[in-house]
Amino acid sequence: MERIIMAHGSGGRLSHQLVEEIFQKHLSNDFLNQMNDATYIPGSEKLAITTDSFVISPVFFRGGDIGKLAVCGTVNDLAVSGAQPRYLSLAVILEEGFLIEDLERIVMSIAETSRKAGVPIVCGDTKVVERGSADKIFINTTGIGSIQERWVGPQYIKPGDYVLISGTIGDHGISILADREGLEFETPVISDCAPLNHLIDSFYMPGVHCMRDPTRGGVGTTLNELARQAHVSILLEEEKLPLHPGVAGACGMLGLDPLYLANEGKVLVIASPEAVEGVLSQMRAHPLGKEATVIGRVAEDDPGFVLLKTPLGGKRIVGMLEGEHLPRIC
Amino acid sequence: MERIIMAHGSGGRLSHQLVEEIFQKHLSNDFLNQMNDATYIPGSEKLAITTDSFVISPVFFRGGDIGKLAVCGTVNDLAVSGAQPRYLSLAVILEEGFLIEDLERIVMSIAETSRKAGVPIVCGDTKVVERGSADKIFINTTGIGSIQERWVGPQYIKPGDYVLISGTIGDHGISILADREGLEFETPVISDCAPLNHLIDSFYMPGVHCMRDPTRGGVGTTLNELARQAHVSILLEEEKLPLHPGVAGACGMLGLDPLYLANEGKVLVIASPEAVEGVLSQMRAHPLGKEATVIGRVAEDDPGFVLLKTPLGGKRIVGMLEGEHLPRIC
Amino acid sequence: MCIAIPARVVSIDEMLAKVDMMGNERIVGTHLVPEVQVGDYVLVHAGFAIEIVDQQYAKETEELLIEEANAREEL
Amino acid sequence: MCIAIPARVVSIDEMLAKVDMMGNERIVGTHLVPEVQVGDYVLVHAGFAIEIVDQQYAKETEELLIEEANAREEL
Amino acid sequence: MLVKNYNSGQSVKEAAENYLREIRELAAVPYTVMEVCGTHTVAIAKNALRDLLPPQIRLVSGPGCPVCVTDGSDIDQFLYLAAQPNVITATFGDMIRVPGSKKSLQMLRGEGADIRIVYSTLDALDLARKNPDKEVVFLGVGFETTVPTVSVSIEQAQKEGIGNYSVLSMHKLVPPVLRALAEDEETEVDGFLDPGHACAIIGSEALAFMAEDYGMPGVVTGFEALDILEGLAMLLRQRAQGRSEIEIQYHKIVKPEGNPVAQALIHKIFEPVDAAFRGLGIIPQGGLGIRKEYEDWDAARKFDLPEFESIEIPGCRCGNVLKGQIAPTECPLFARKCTPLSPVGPCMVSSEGSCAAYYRYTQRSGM
Amino acid sequence: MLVKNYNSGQSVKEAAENYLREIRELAAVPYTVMEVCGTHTVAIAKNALRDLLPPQIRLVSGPGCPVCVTDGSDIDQFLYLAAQPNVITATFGDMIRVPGSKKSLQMLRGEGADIRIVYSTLDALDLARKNPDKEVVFLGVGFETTVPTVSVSIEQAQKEGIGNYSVLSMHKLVPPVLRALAEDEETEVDGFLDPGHACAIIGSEALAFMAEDYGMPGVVTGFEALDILEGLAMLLRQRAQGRSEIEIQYHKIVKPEGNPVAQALIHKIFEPVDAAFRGLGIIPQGGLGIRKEYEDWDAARKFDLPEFESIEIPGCRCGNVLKGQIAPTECPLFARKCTPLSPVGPCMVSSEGSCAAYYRYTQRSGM
Ligand code: SF4
Ligand code: SF4
Ligand SMILES: [Mg+2]
Ligand SMILES: [Mg+2]
Ligand SMILES: [Mg+2]
Ligand SMILES: [Mg+2]
Ligand SMILES: [Mg+2]
Ligand SMILES: [Mg+2]
Ligand SMILES: [Mg+2]
Ligand SMILES: [Mg+2]
Ligand SMILES: [Mg+2]
Ligand SMILES: [Mg+2]
Repeated sequence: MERIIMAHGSGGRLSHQLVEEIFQKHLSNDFLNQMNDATYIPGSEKLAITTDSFVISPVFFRGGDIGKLAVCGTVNDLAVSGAQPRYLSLAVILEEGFLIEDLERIVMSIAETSRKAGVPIVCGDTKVVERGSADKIFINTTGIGSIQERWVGPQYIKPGDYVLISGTIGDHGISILADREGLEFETPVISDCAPLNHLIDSFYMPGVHCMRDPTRGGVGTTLNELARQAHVSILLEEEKLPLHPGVAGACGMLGLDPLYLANEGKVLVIASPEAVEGVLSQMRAHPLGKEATVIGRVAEDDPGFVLLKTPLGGKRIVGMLEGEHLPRIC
Repeated sequence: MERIIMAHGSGGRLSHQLVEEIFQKHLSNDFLNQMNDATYIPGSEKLAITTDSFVISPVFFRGGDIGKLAVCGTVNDLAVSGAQPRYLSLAVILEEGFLIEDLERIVMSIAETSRKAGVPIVCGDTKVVERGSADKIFINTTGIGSIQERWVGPQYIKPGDYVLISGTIGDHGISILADREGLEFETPVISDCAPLNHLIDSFYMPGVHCMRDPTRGGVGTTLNELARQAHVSILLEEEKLPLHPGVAGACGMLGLDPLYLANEGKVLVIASPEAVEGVLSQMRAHPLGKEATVIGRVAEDDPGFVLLKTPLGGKRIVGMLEGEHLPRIC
Repeated sequence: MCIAIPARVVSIDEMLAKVDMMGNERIVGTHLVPEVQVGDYVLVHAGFAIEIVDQQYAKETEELLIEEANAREEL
Repeated sequence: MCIAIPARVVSIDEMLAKVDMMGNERIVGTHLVPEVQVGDYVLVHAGFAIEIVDQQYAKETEELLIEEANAREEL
Repeated sequence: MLVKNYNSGQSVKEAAENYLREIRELAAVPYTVMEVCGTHTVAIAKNALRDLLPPQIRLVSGPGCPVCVTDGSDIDQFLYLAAQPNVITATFGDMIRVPGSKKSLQMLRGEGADIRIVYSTLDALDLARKNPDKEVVFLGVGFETTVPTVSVSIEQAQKEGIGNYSVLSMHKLVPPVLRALAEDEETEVDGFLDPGHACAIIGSEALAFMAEDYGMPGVVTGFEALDILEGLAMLLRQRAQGRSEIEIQYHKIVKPEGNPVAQALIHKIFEPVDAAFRGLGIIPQGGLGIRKEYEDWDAARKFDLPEFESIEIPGCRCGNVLKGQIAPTECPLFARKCTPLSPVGPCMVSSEGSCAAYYRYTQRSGM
Repeated sequence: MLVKNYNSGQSVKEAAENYLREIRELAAVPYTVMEVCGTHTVAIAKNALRDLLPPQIRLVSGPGCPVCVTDGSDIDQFLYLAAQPNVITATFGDMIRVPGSKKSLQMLRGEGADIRIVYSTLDALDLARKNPDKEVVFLGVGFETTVPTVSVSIEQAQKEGIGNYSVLSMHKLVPPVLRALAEDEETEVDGFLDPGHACAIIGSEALAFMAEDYGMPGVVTGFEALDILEGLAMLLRQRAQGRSEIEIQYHKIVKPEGNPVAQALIHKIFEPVDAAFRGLGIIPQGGLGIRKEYEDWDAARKFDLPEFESIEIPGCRCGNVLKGQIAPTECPLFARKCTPLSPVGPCMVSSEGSCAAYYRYTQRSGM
């Protein structure tokens, strides 16, 4: 069959066939193959858990697809929490009429990304809804990670710490916009979507006080969250923000601010002055962190605020994203 | 604001407000309140994990709502696996225009059910999609359970074992159909939606070889899965299947078979001849198991098949649900 | 499949009747049995009452069903 | 907001031009600058080229941007 | 399921035992019974009656499943219609999986066609009211039981002036089919379990010709296990007593004269036409077309529908199954290439199809 | 962001330093500058220029954000129109959050209204082509920069005979607003940073009357930090040299005569009308209406729109802000009841609104 039909979601034979011929086929492992209501996994002393649904449109984009994104998003949330990502669950909601060929492409991408990250999918679920009741495909991944010793979190952030980012900002956001209907433009920008756990492993050391992946809401919103949670201010230097020229051009064209564009393969790191050099050189030694750079510092005054020093020396606030990040026109 | 608007899903301030004013407000606990990318949870030696998305229409139905269902579904999958449900993740996809009042009702129902089951929500996610890109609200819950010693699973099923069910079958399926658009009928049947972990605790003992919650696909499909996985046959007695008269009437009216109707508060148990009496009396002592009864036995011949003995003594196959369970007419 | 259990007519409004099948209620067309009255049992097919069930049979059938249901309840 | 970076016209097809902004390409209307030619830099507003940028300024601006971009790349 | 509940209880079992005893006594000589109606086929399988009957009683299925006898050319035609962009197709649920030469309704729905499952023709009419800028086509498939309900919808559409509703009539008639079977030399049937609900409409007298013209006895039978056993006993009694009549077992519903209101409704809107039956070929006056007076609601006239060829499905023996000449299990594709999940022939797709009933309820090793 | 990138690099910093030195030298006596254009407001805030300028330079915002000056009655009117069942509203993204007396477009969209964000009037026209059974209404908000692009869409609609497209014109004109400011006794401004892009269309000569009639100097300025610093320096130089002229800083784009093609397009479709400005009241000939010849594409004529009252928003001092009389922070609601997330006045909702720019870029303890 070419397309998803409602019967694929009935819980009956066709559902089974779909699971076996698409999901099992590509994701097979001893956990998933238990095929029980719940999957037994060996535990560890401390665990981290995270969940995210992925509703991205378009489903396939320059640099990835919703499946890759669903694995990276959750792996990265675990990794930035200082956890070793260990297990992922995978729950898919399919719209009637979705091409099974596309589904398989996505599942293969999930399989490949899960392999690359070294994090297996250990249980899953598939639902089908009528045409018009969903937008093609939604994916939820929930991740479990194990933690040895914990030293990252907003509470560890200290004034004087440095703020680092592992590379250019806004690439994912622009690549998605370019593929979106109604906003017709071509861009050379490719989504940065990638699993960051190995990169993070490479530089994770005492002195790394906090990490975040600046996804939806972008660097601006993520740093605002941290500034509030840690009761500090963060001062960015505009000149130091790494920006792909294509992102700069697209932002100019559409009136967008890269500080609020989503990233899916970048990690923000807050590190102590003692650790910053080591972290930076480790990051740059990794293929996903070549353009890593310090973009700012943590300070005490104006707690809860993110500030930005302009190239001419003025300072302004970088607020949270308010509502939709609409391309402005006029 | 009365309704979900796209800005609630932007990752910016309105998203934060929604999480705080609706989700945090009702679900607050030390885990969830960590508000990090991933939630740290204390681990145990053996873990079970399960995931399910809930896409039910209508969202509110006789006996429950999508929120209650989302908690019960996952708690039950863990409990029937012999695990103590410990933690739940909660990921919500909202359609633009969904009433915030309804969202809050659902979240409150999640909170109440989670309290009743004694299983906290430890992390969450919210996404908003454009009107027409989802059907009101979809919920994913992923559950983690801990296991002491494990003795349930299809591999433990033995010929001679008894098949028990904790109560009437098909109640959830009929109550949903009655509330569904296009199929206008009134029914006295109420969904059985309930968390089963405490019931299961009450009868869980060695000799309980396997448990399943016969949800989508119903008792018929669930037993087929078990018969295949355990390479046994299962012989049901039609007369012993507990049936609410309203379910019987509705099935007659719509040409449906209760063996394929979903249950959301019933557990199928396969127990050894030695254990069956004890299990049954424990079940019946619990409010959720009052109508528990033996419905069949496990046999060796015809492995992989589920058979049913009719009241007149004939035997027929109970197959898997093939495709959609469509109300037949003619 | 043609339904073989009797439905009792609960109320009639022009050509539409509300019928009851063991507590389940539904609206069916009475176009094919214009003579139907409240209290009659009808055979329902595809949303229409297609015939009025012989009184005696209908009662017996429903009593039997209710009896059986009660028996189950008491289990 | 009115956009202040110059876009280079890559091709023209009747009243529509493809313009390039640092590798990003887009179609804009040329109705307000009918005299525009391939290679010109234009100021784009709300999907239209509203004015042709003075040649000398435009070049300098883009060179500056590219230079800066290169500088970043080399970081 | 209900069928069974109704039949449970000690007294029912005793009654069944009595009928079975009588059947065993009267069936010293083998007896082949054809159940004409798909609902009978399913009831027999669900109640596992073959397990209980003596081997001399051979139960064969007839052409009474309306989905199964719908010709491939008709299926391709309604699939063509359903794929038109401005059309909403309203249909009973059973049609959704029926395979045409390339697709099925459920696959078309996956591709974006607007196909709605309805539970009554009045629901279909309602769709037309609610979607005035669309054409709502109801797929008219069924025997006399269903036809009057379709008549009502057309009558109502005319009354209300609903112009965007129409019916694609593929309706069939029971008496001509039975006549065709009676005249088919290959049919070897001793008696018929006649369809209870079709006869509720047309009356048992409408089948009198079977006994009178062809000497073929029949019993109009209900759908409980007990009804069927009684029906069988009544047929065997006729043989024992040397009678050949059309009797009524299903008294609580069926009258000799049927339902005259429903009959009038059929004849008001429809008229007999020659019709292609899958496996049986063209049966003269075997189907119903919409009368010229109601052509505005006749999808066949309203839309420019290409004629499709009635392609034989390679290997499918539906024709033989429908004439009771072979059991489904004798078809080489049965349970191999042809299963309910990917049915080759329509007898496997309809829940009332003989092949599906066999597969669902009896197909296992050693059965 | 880009604005900044372009300005970075050592040479830019040196140039900026030079302008700043000149400004400091020339600003011994205080000088109040009004930036008329919302884009200037944002550029000043984003580049934190207030941090760099000497305290004698007072920068005040003018009425140049088209969203901010749209009157409450107009907003309620387009919200009324957007809620009509058969209407698709096409709008630039900034309008989506603007609060009317009860709702906003984004809230209407939540209730099911069909509201589309477009990036060009040609996209709006395309919506009309693709939805022939709907009425597509483009919300015409903006100054002379935007108007010609709206003209093109109406011209095109006429050419192609697209009857289901129309524009609700709430367009405003720069010169009459500046005249109104000049004539307002409460306005205390020494010079204007004139809007670079509006002047690309109308030409700097269109503002000559400001210097000639009112003795108010202006510099048509670009949007980079450097442009703005140069514009300020040029204004101060005029004072130092005792001149009062309309000069052009933004040479790369703006010509004294503007863009005659665009001007012709404006006048072909539109004609000046009296217009209500939020906070400023009715400005004679301050807005643009669609000419009678194009009434088929004029939403105001095509739809039966009730008149709404222009209710004062209690406490909102937008009017004073728009006239440069108070800074946003002087409004008692600022950052308390009025924030970008739940804006009370339109100056807080538009990303170019003075209040929003203040809030976003400068509102923090100690700033
Ligand atoms: S088993 Fe399939 S192919 Fe064979 S006769 Fe039946 S429907 Fe046709
Ligand atoms: S802060 Fe808000 S209420 Fe005050 S003037 Fe600005 S927009 Fe109006
Ligand atoms: Mg997460
Ligand atoms: Mg995430
Ligand atoms: Mg599942
Ligand atoms: Mg879709
Ligand atoms: Mg994150
Ligand atoms: Mg599960
Ligand atoms: Mg489940
Ligand atoms: Mg999330
Ligand atoms: Mg919806
Ligand atoms: Mg389960």
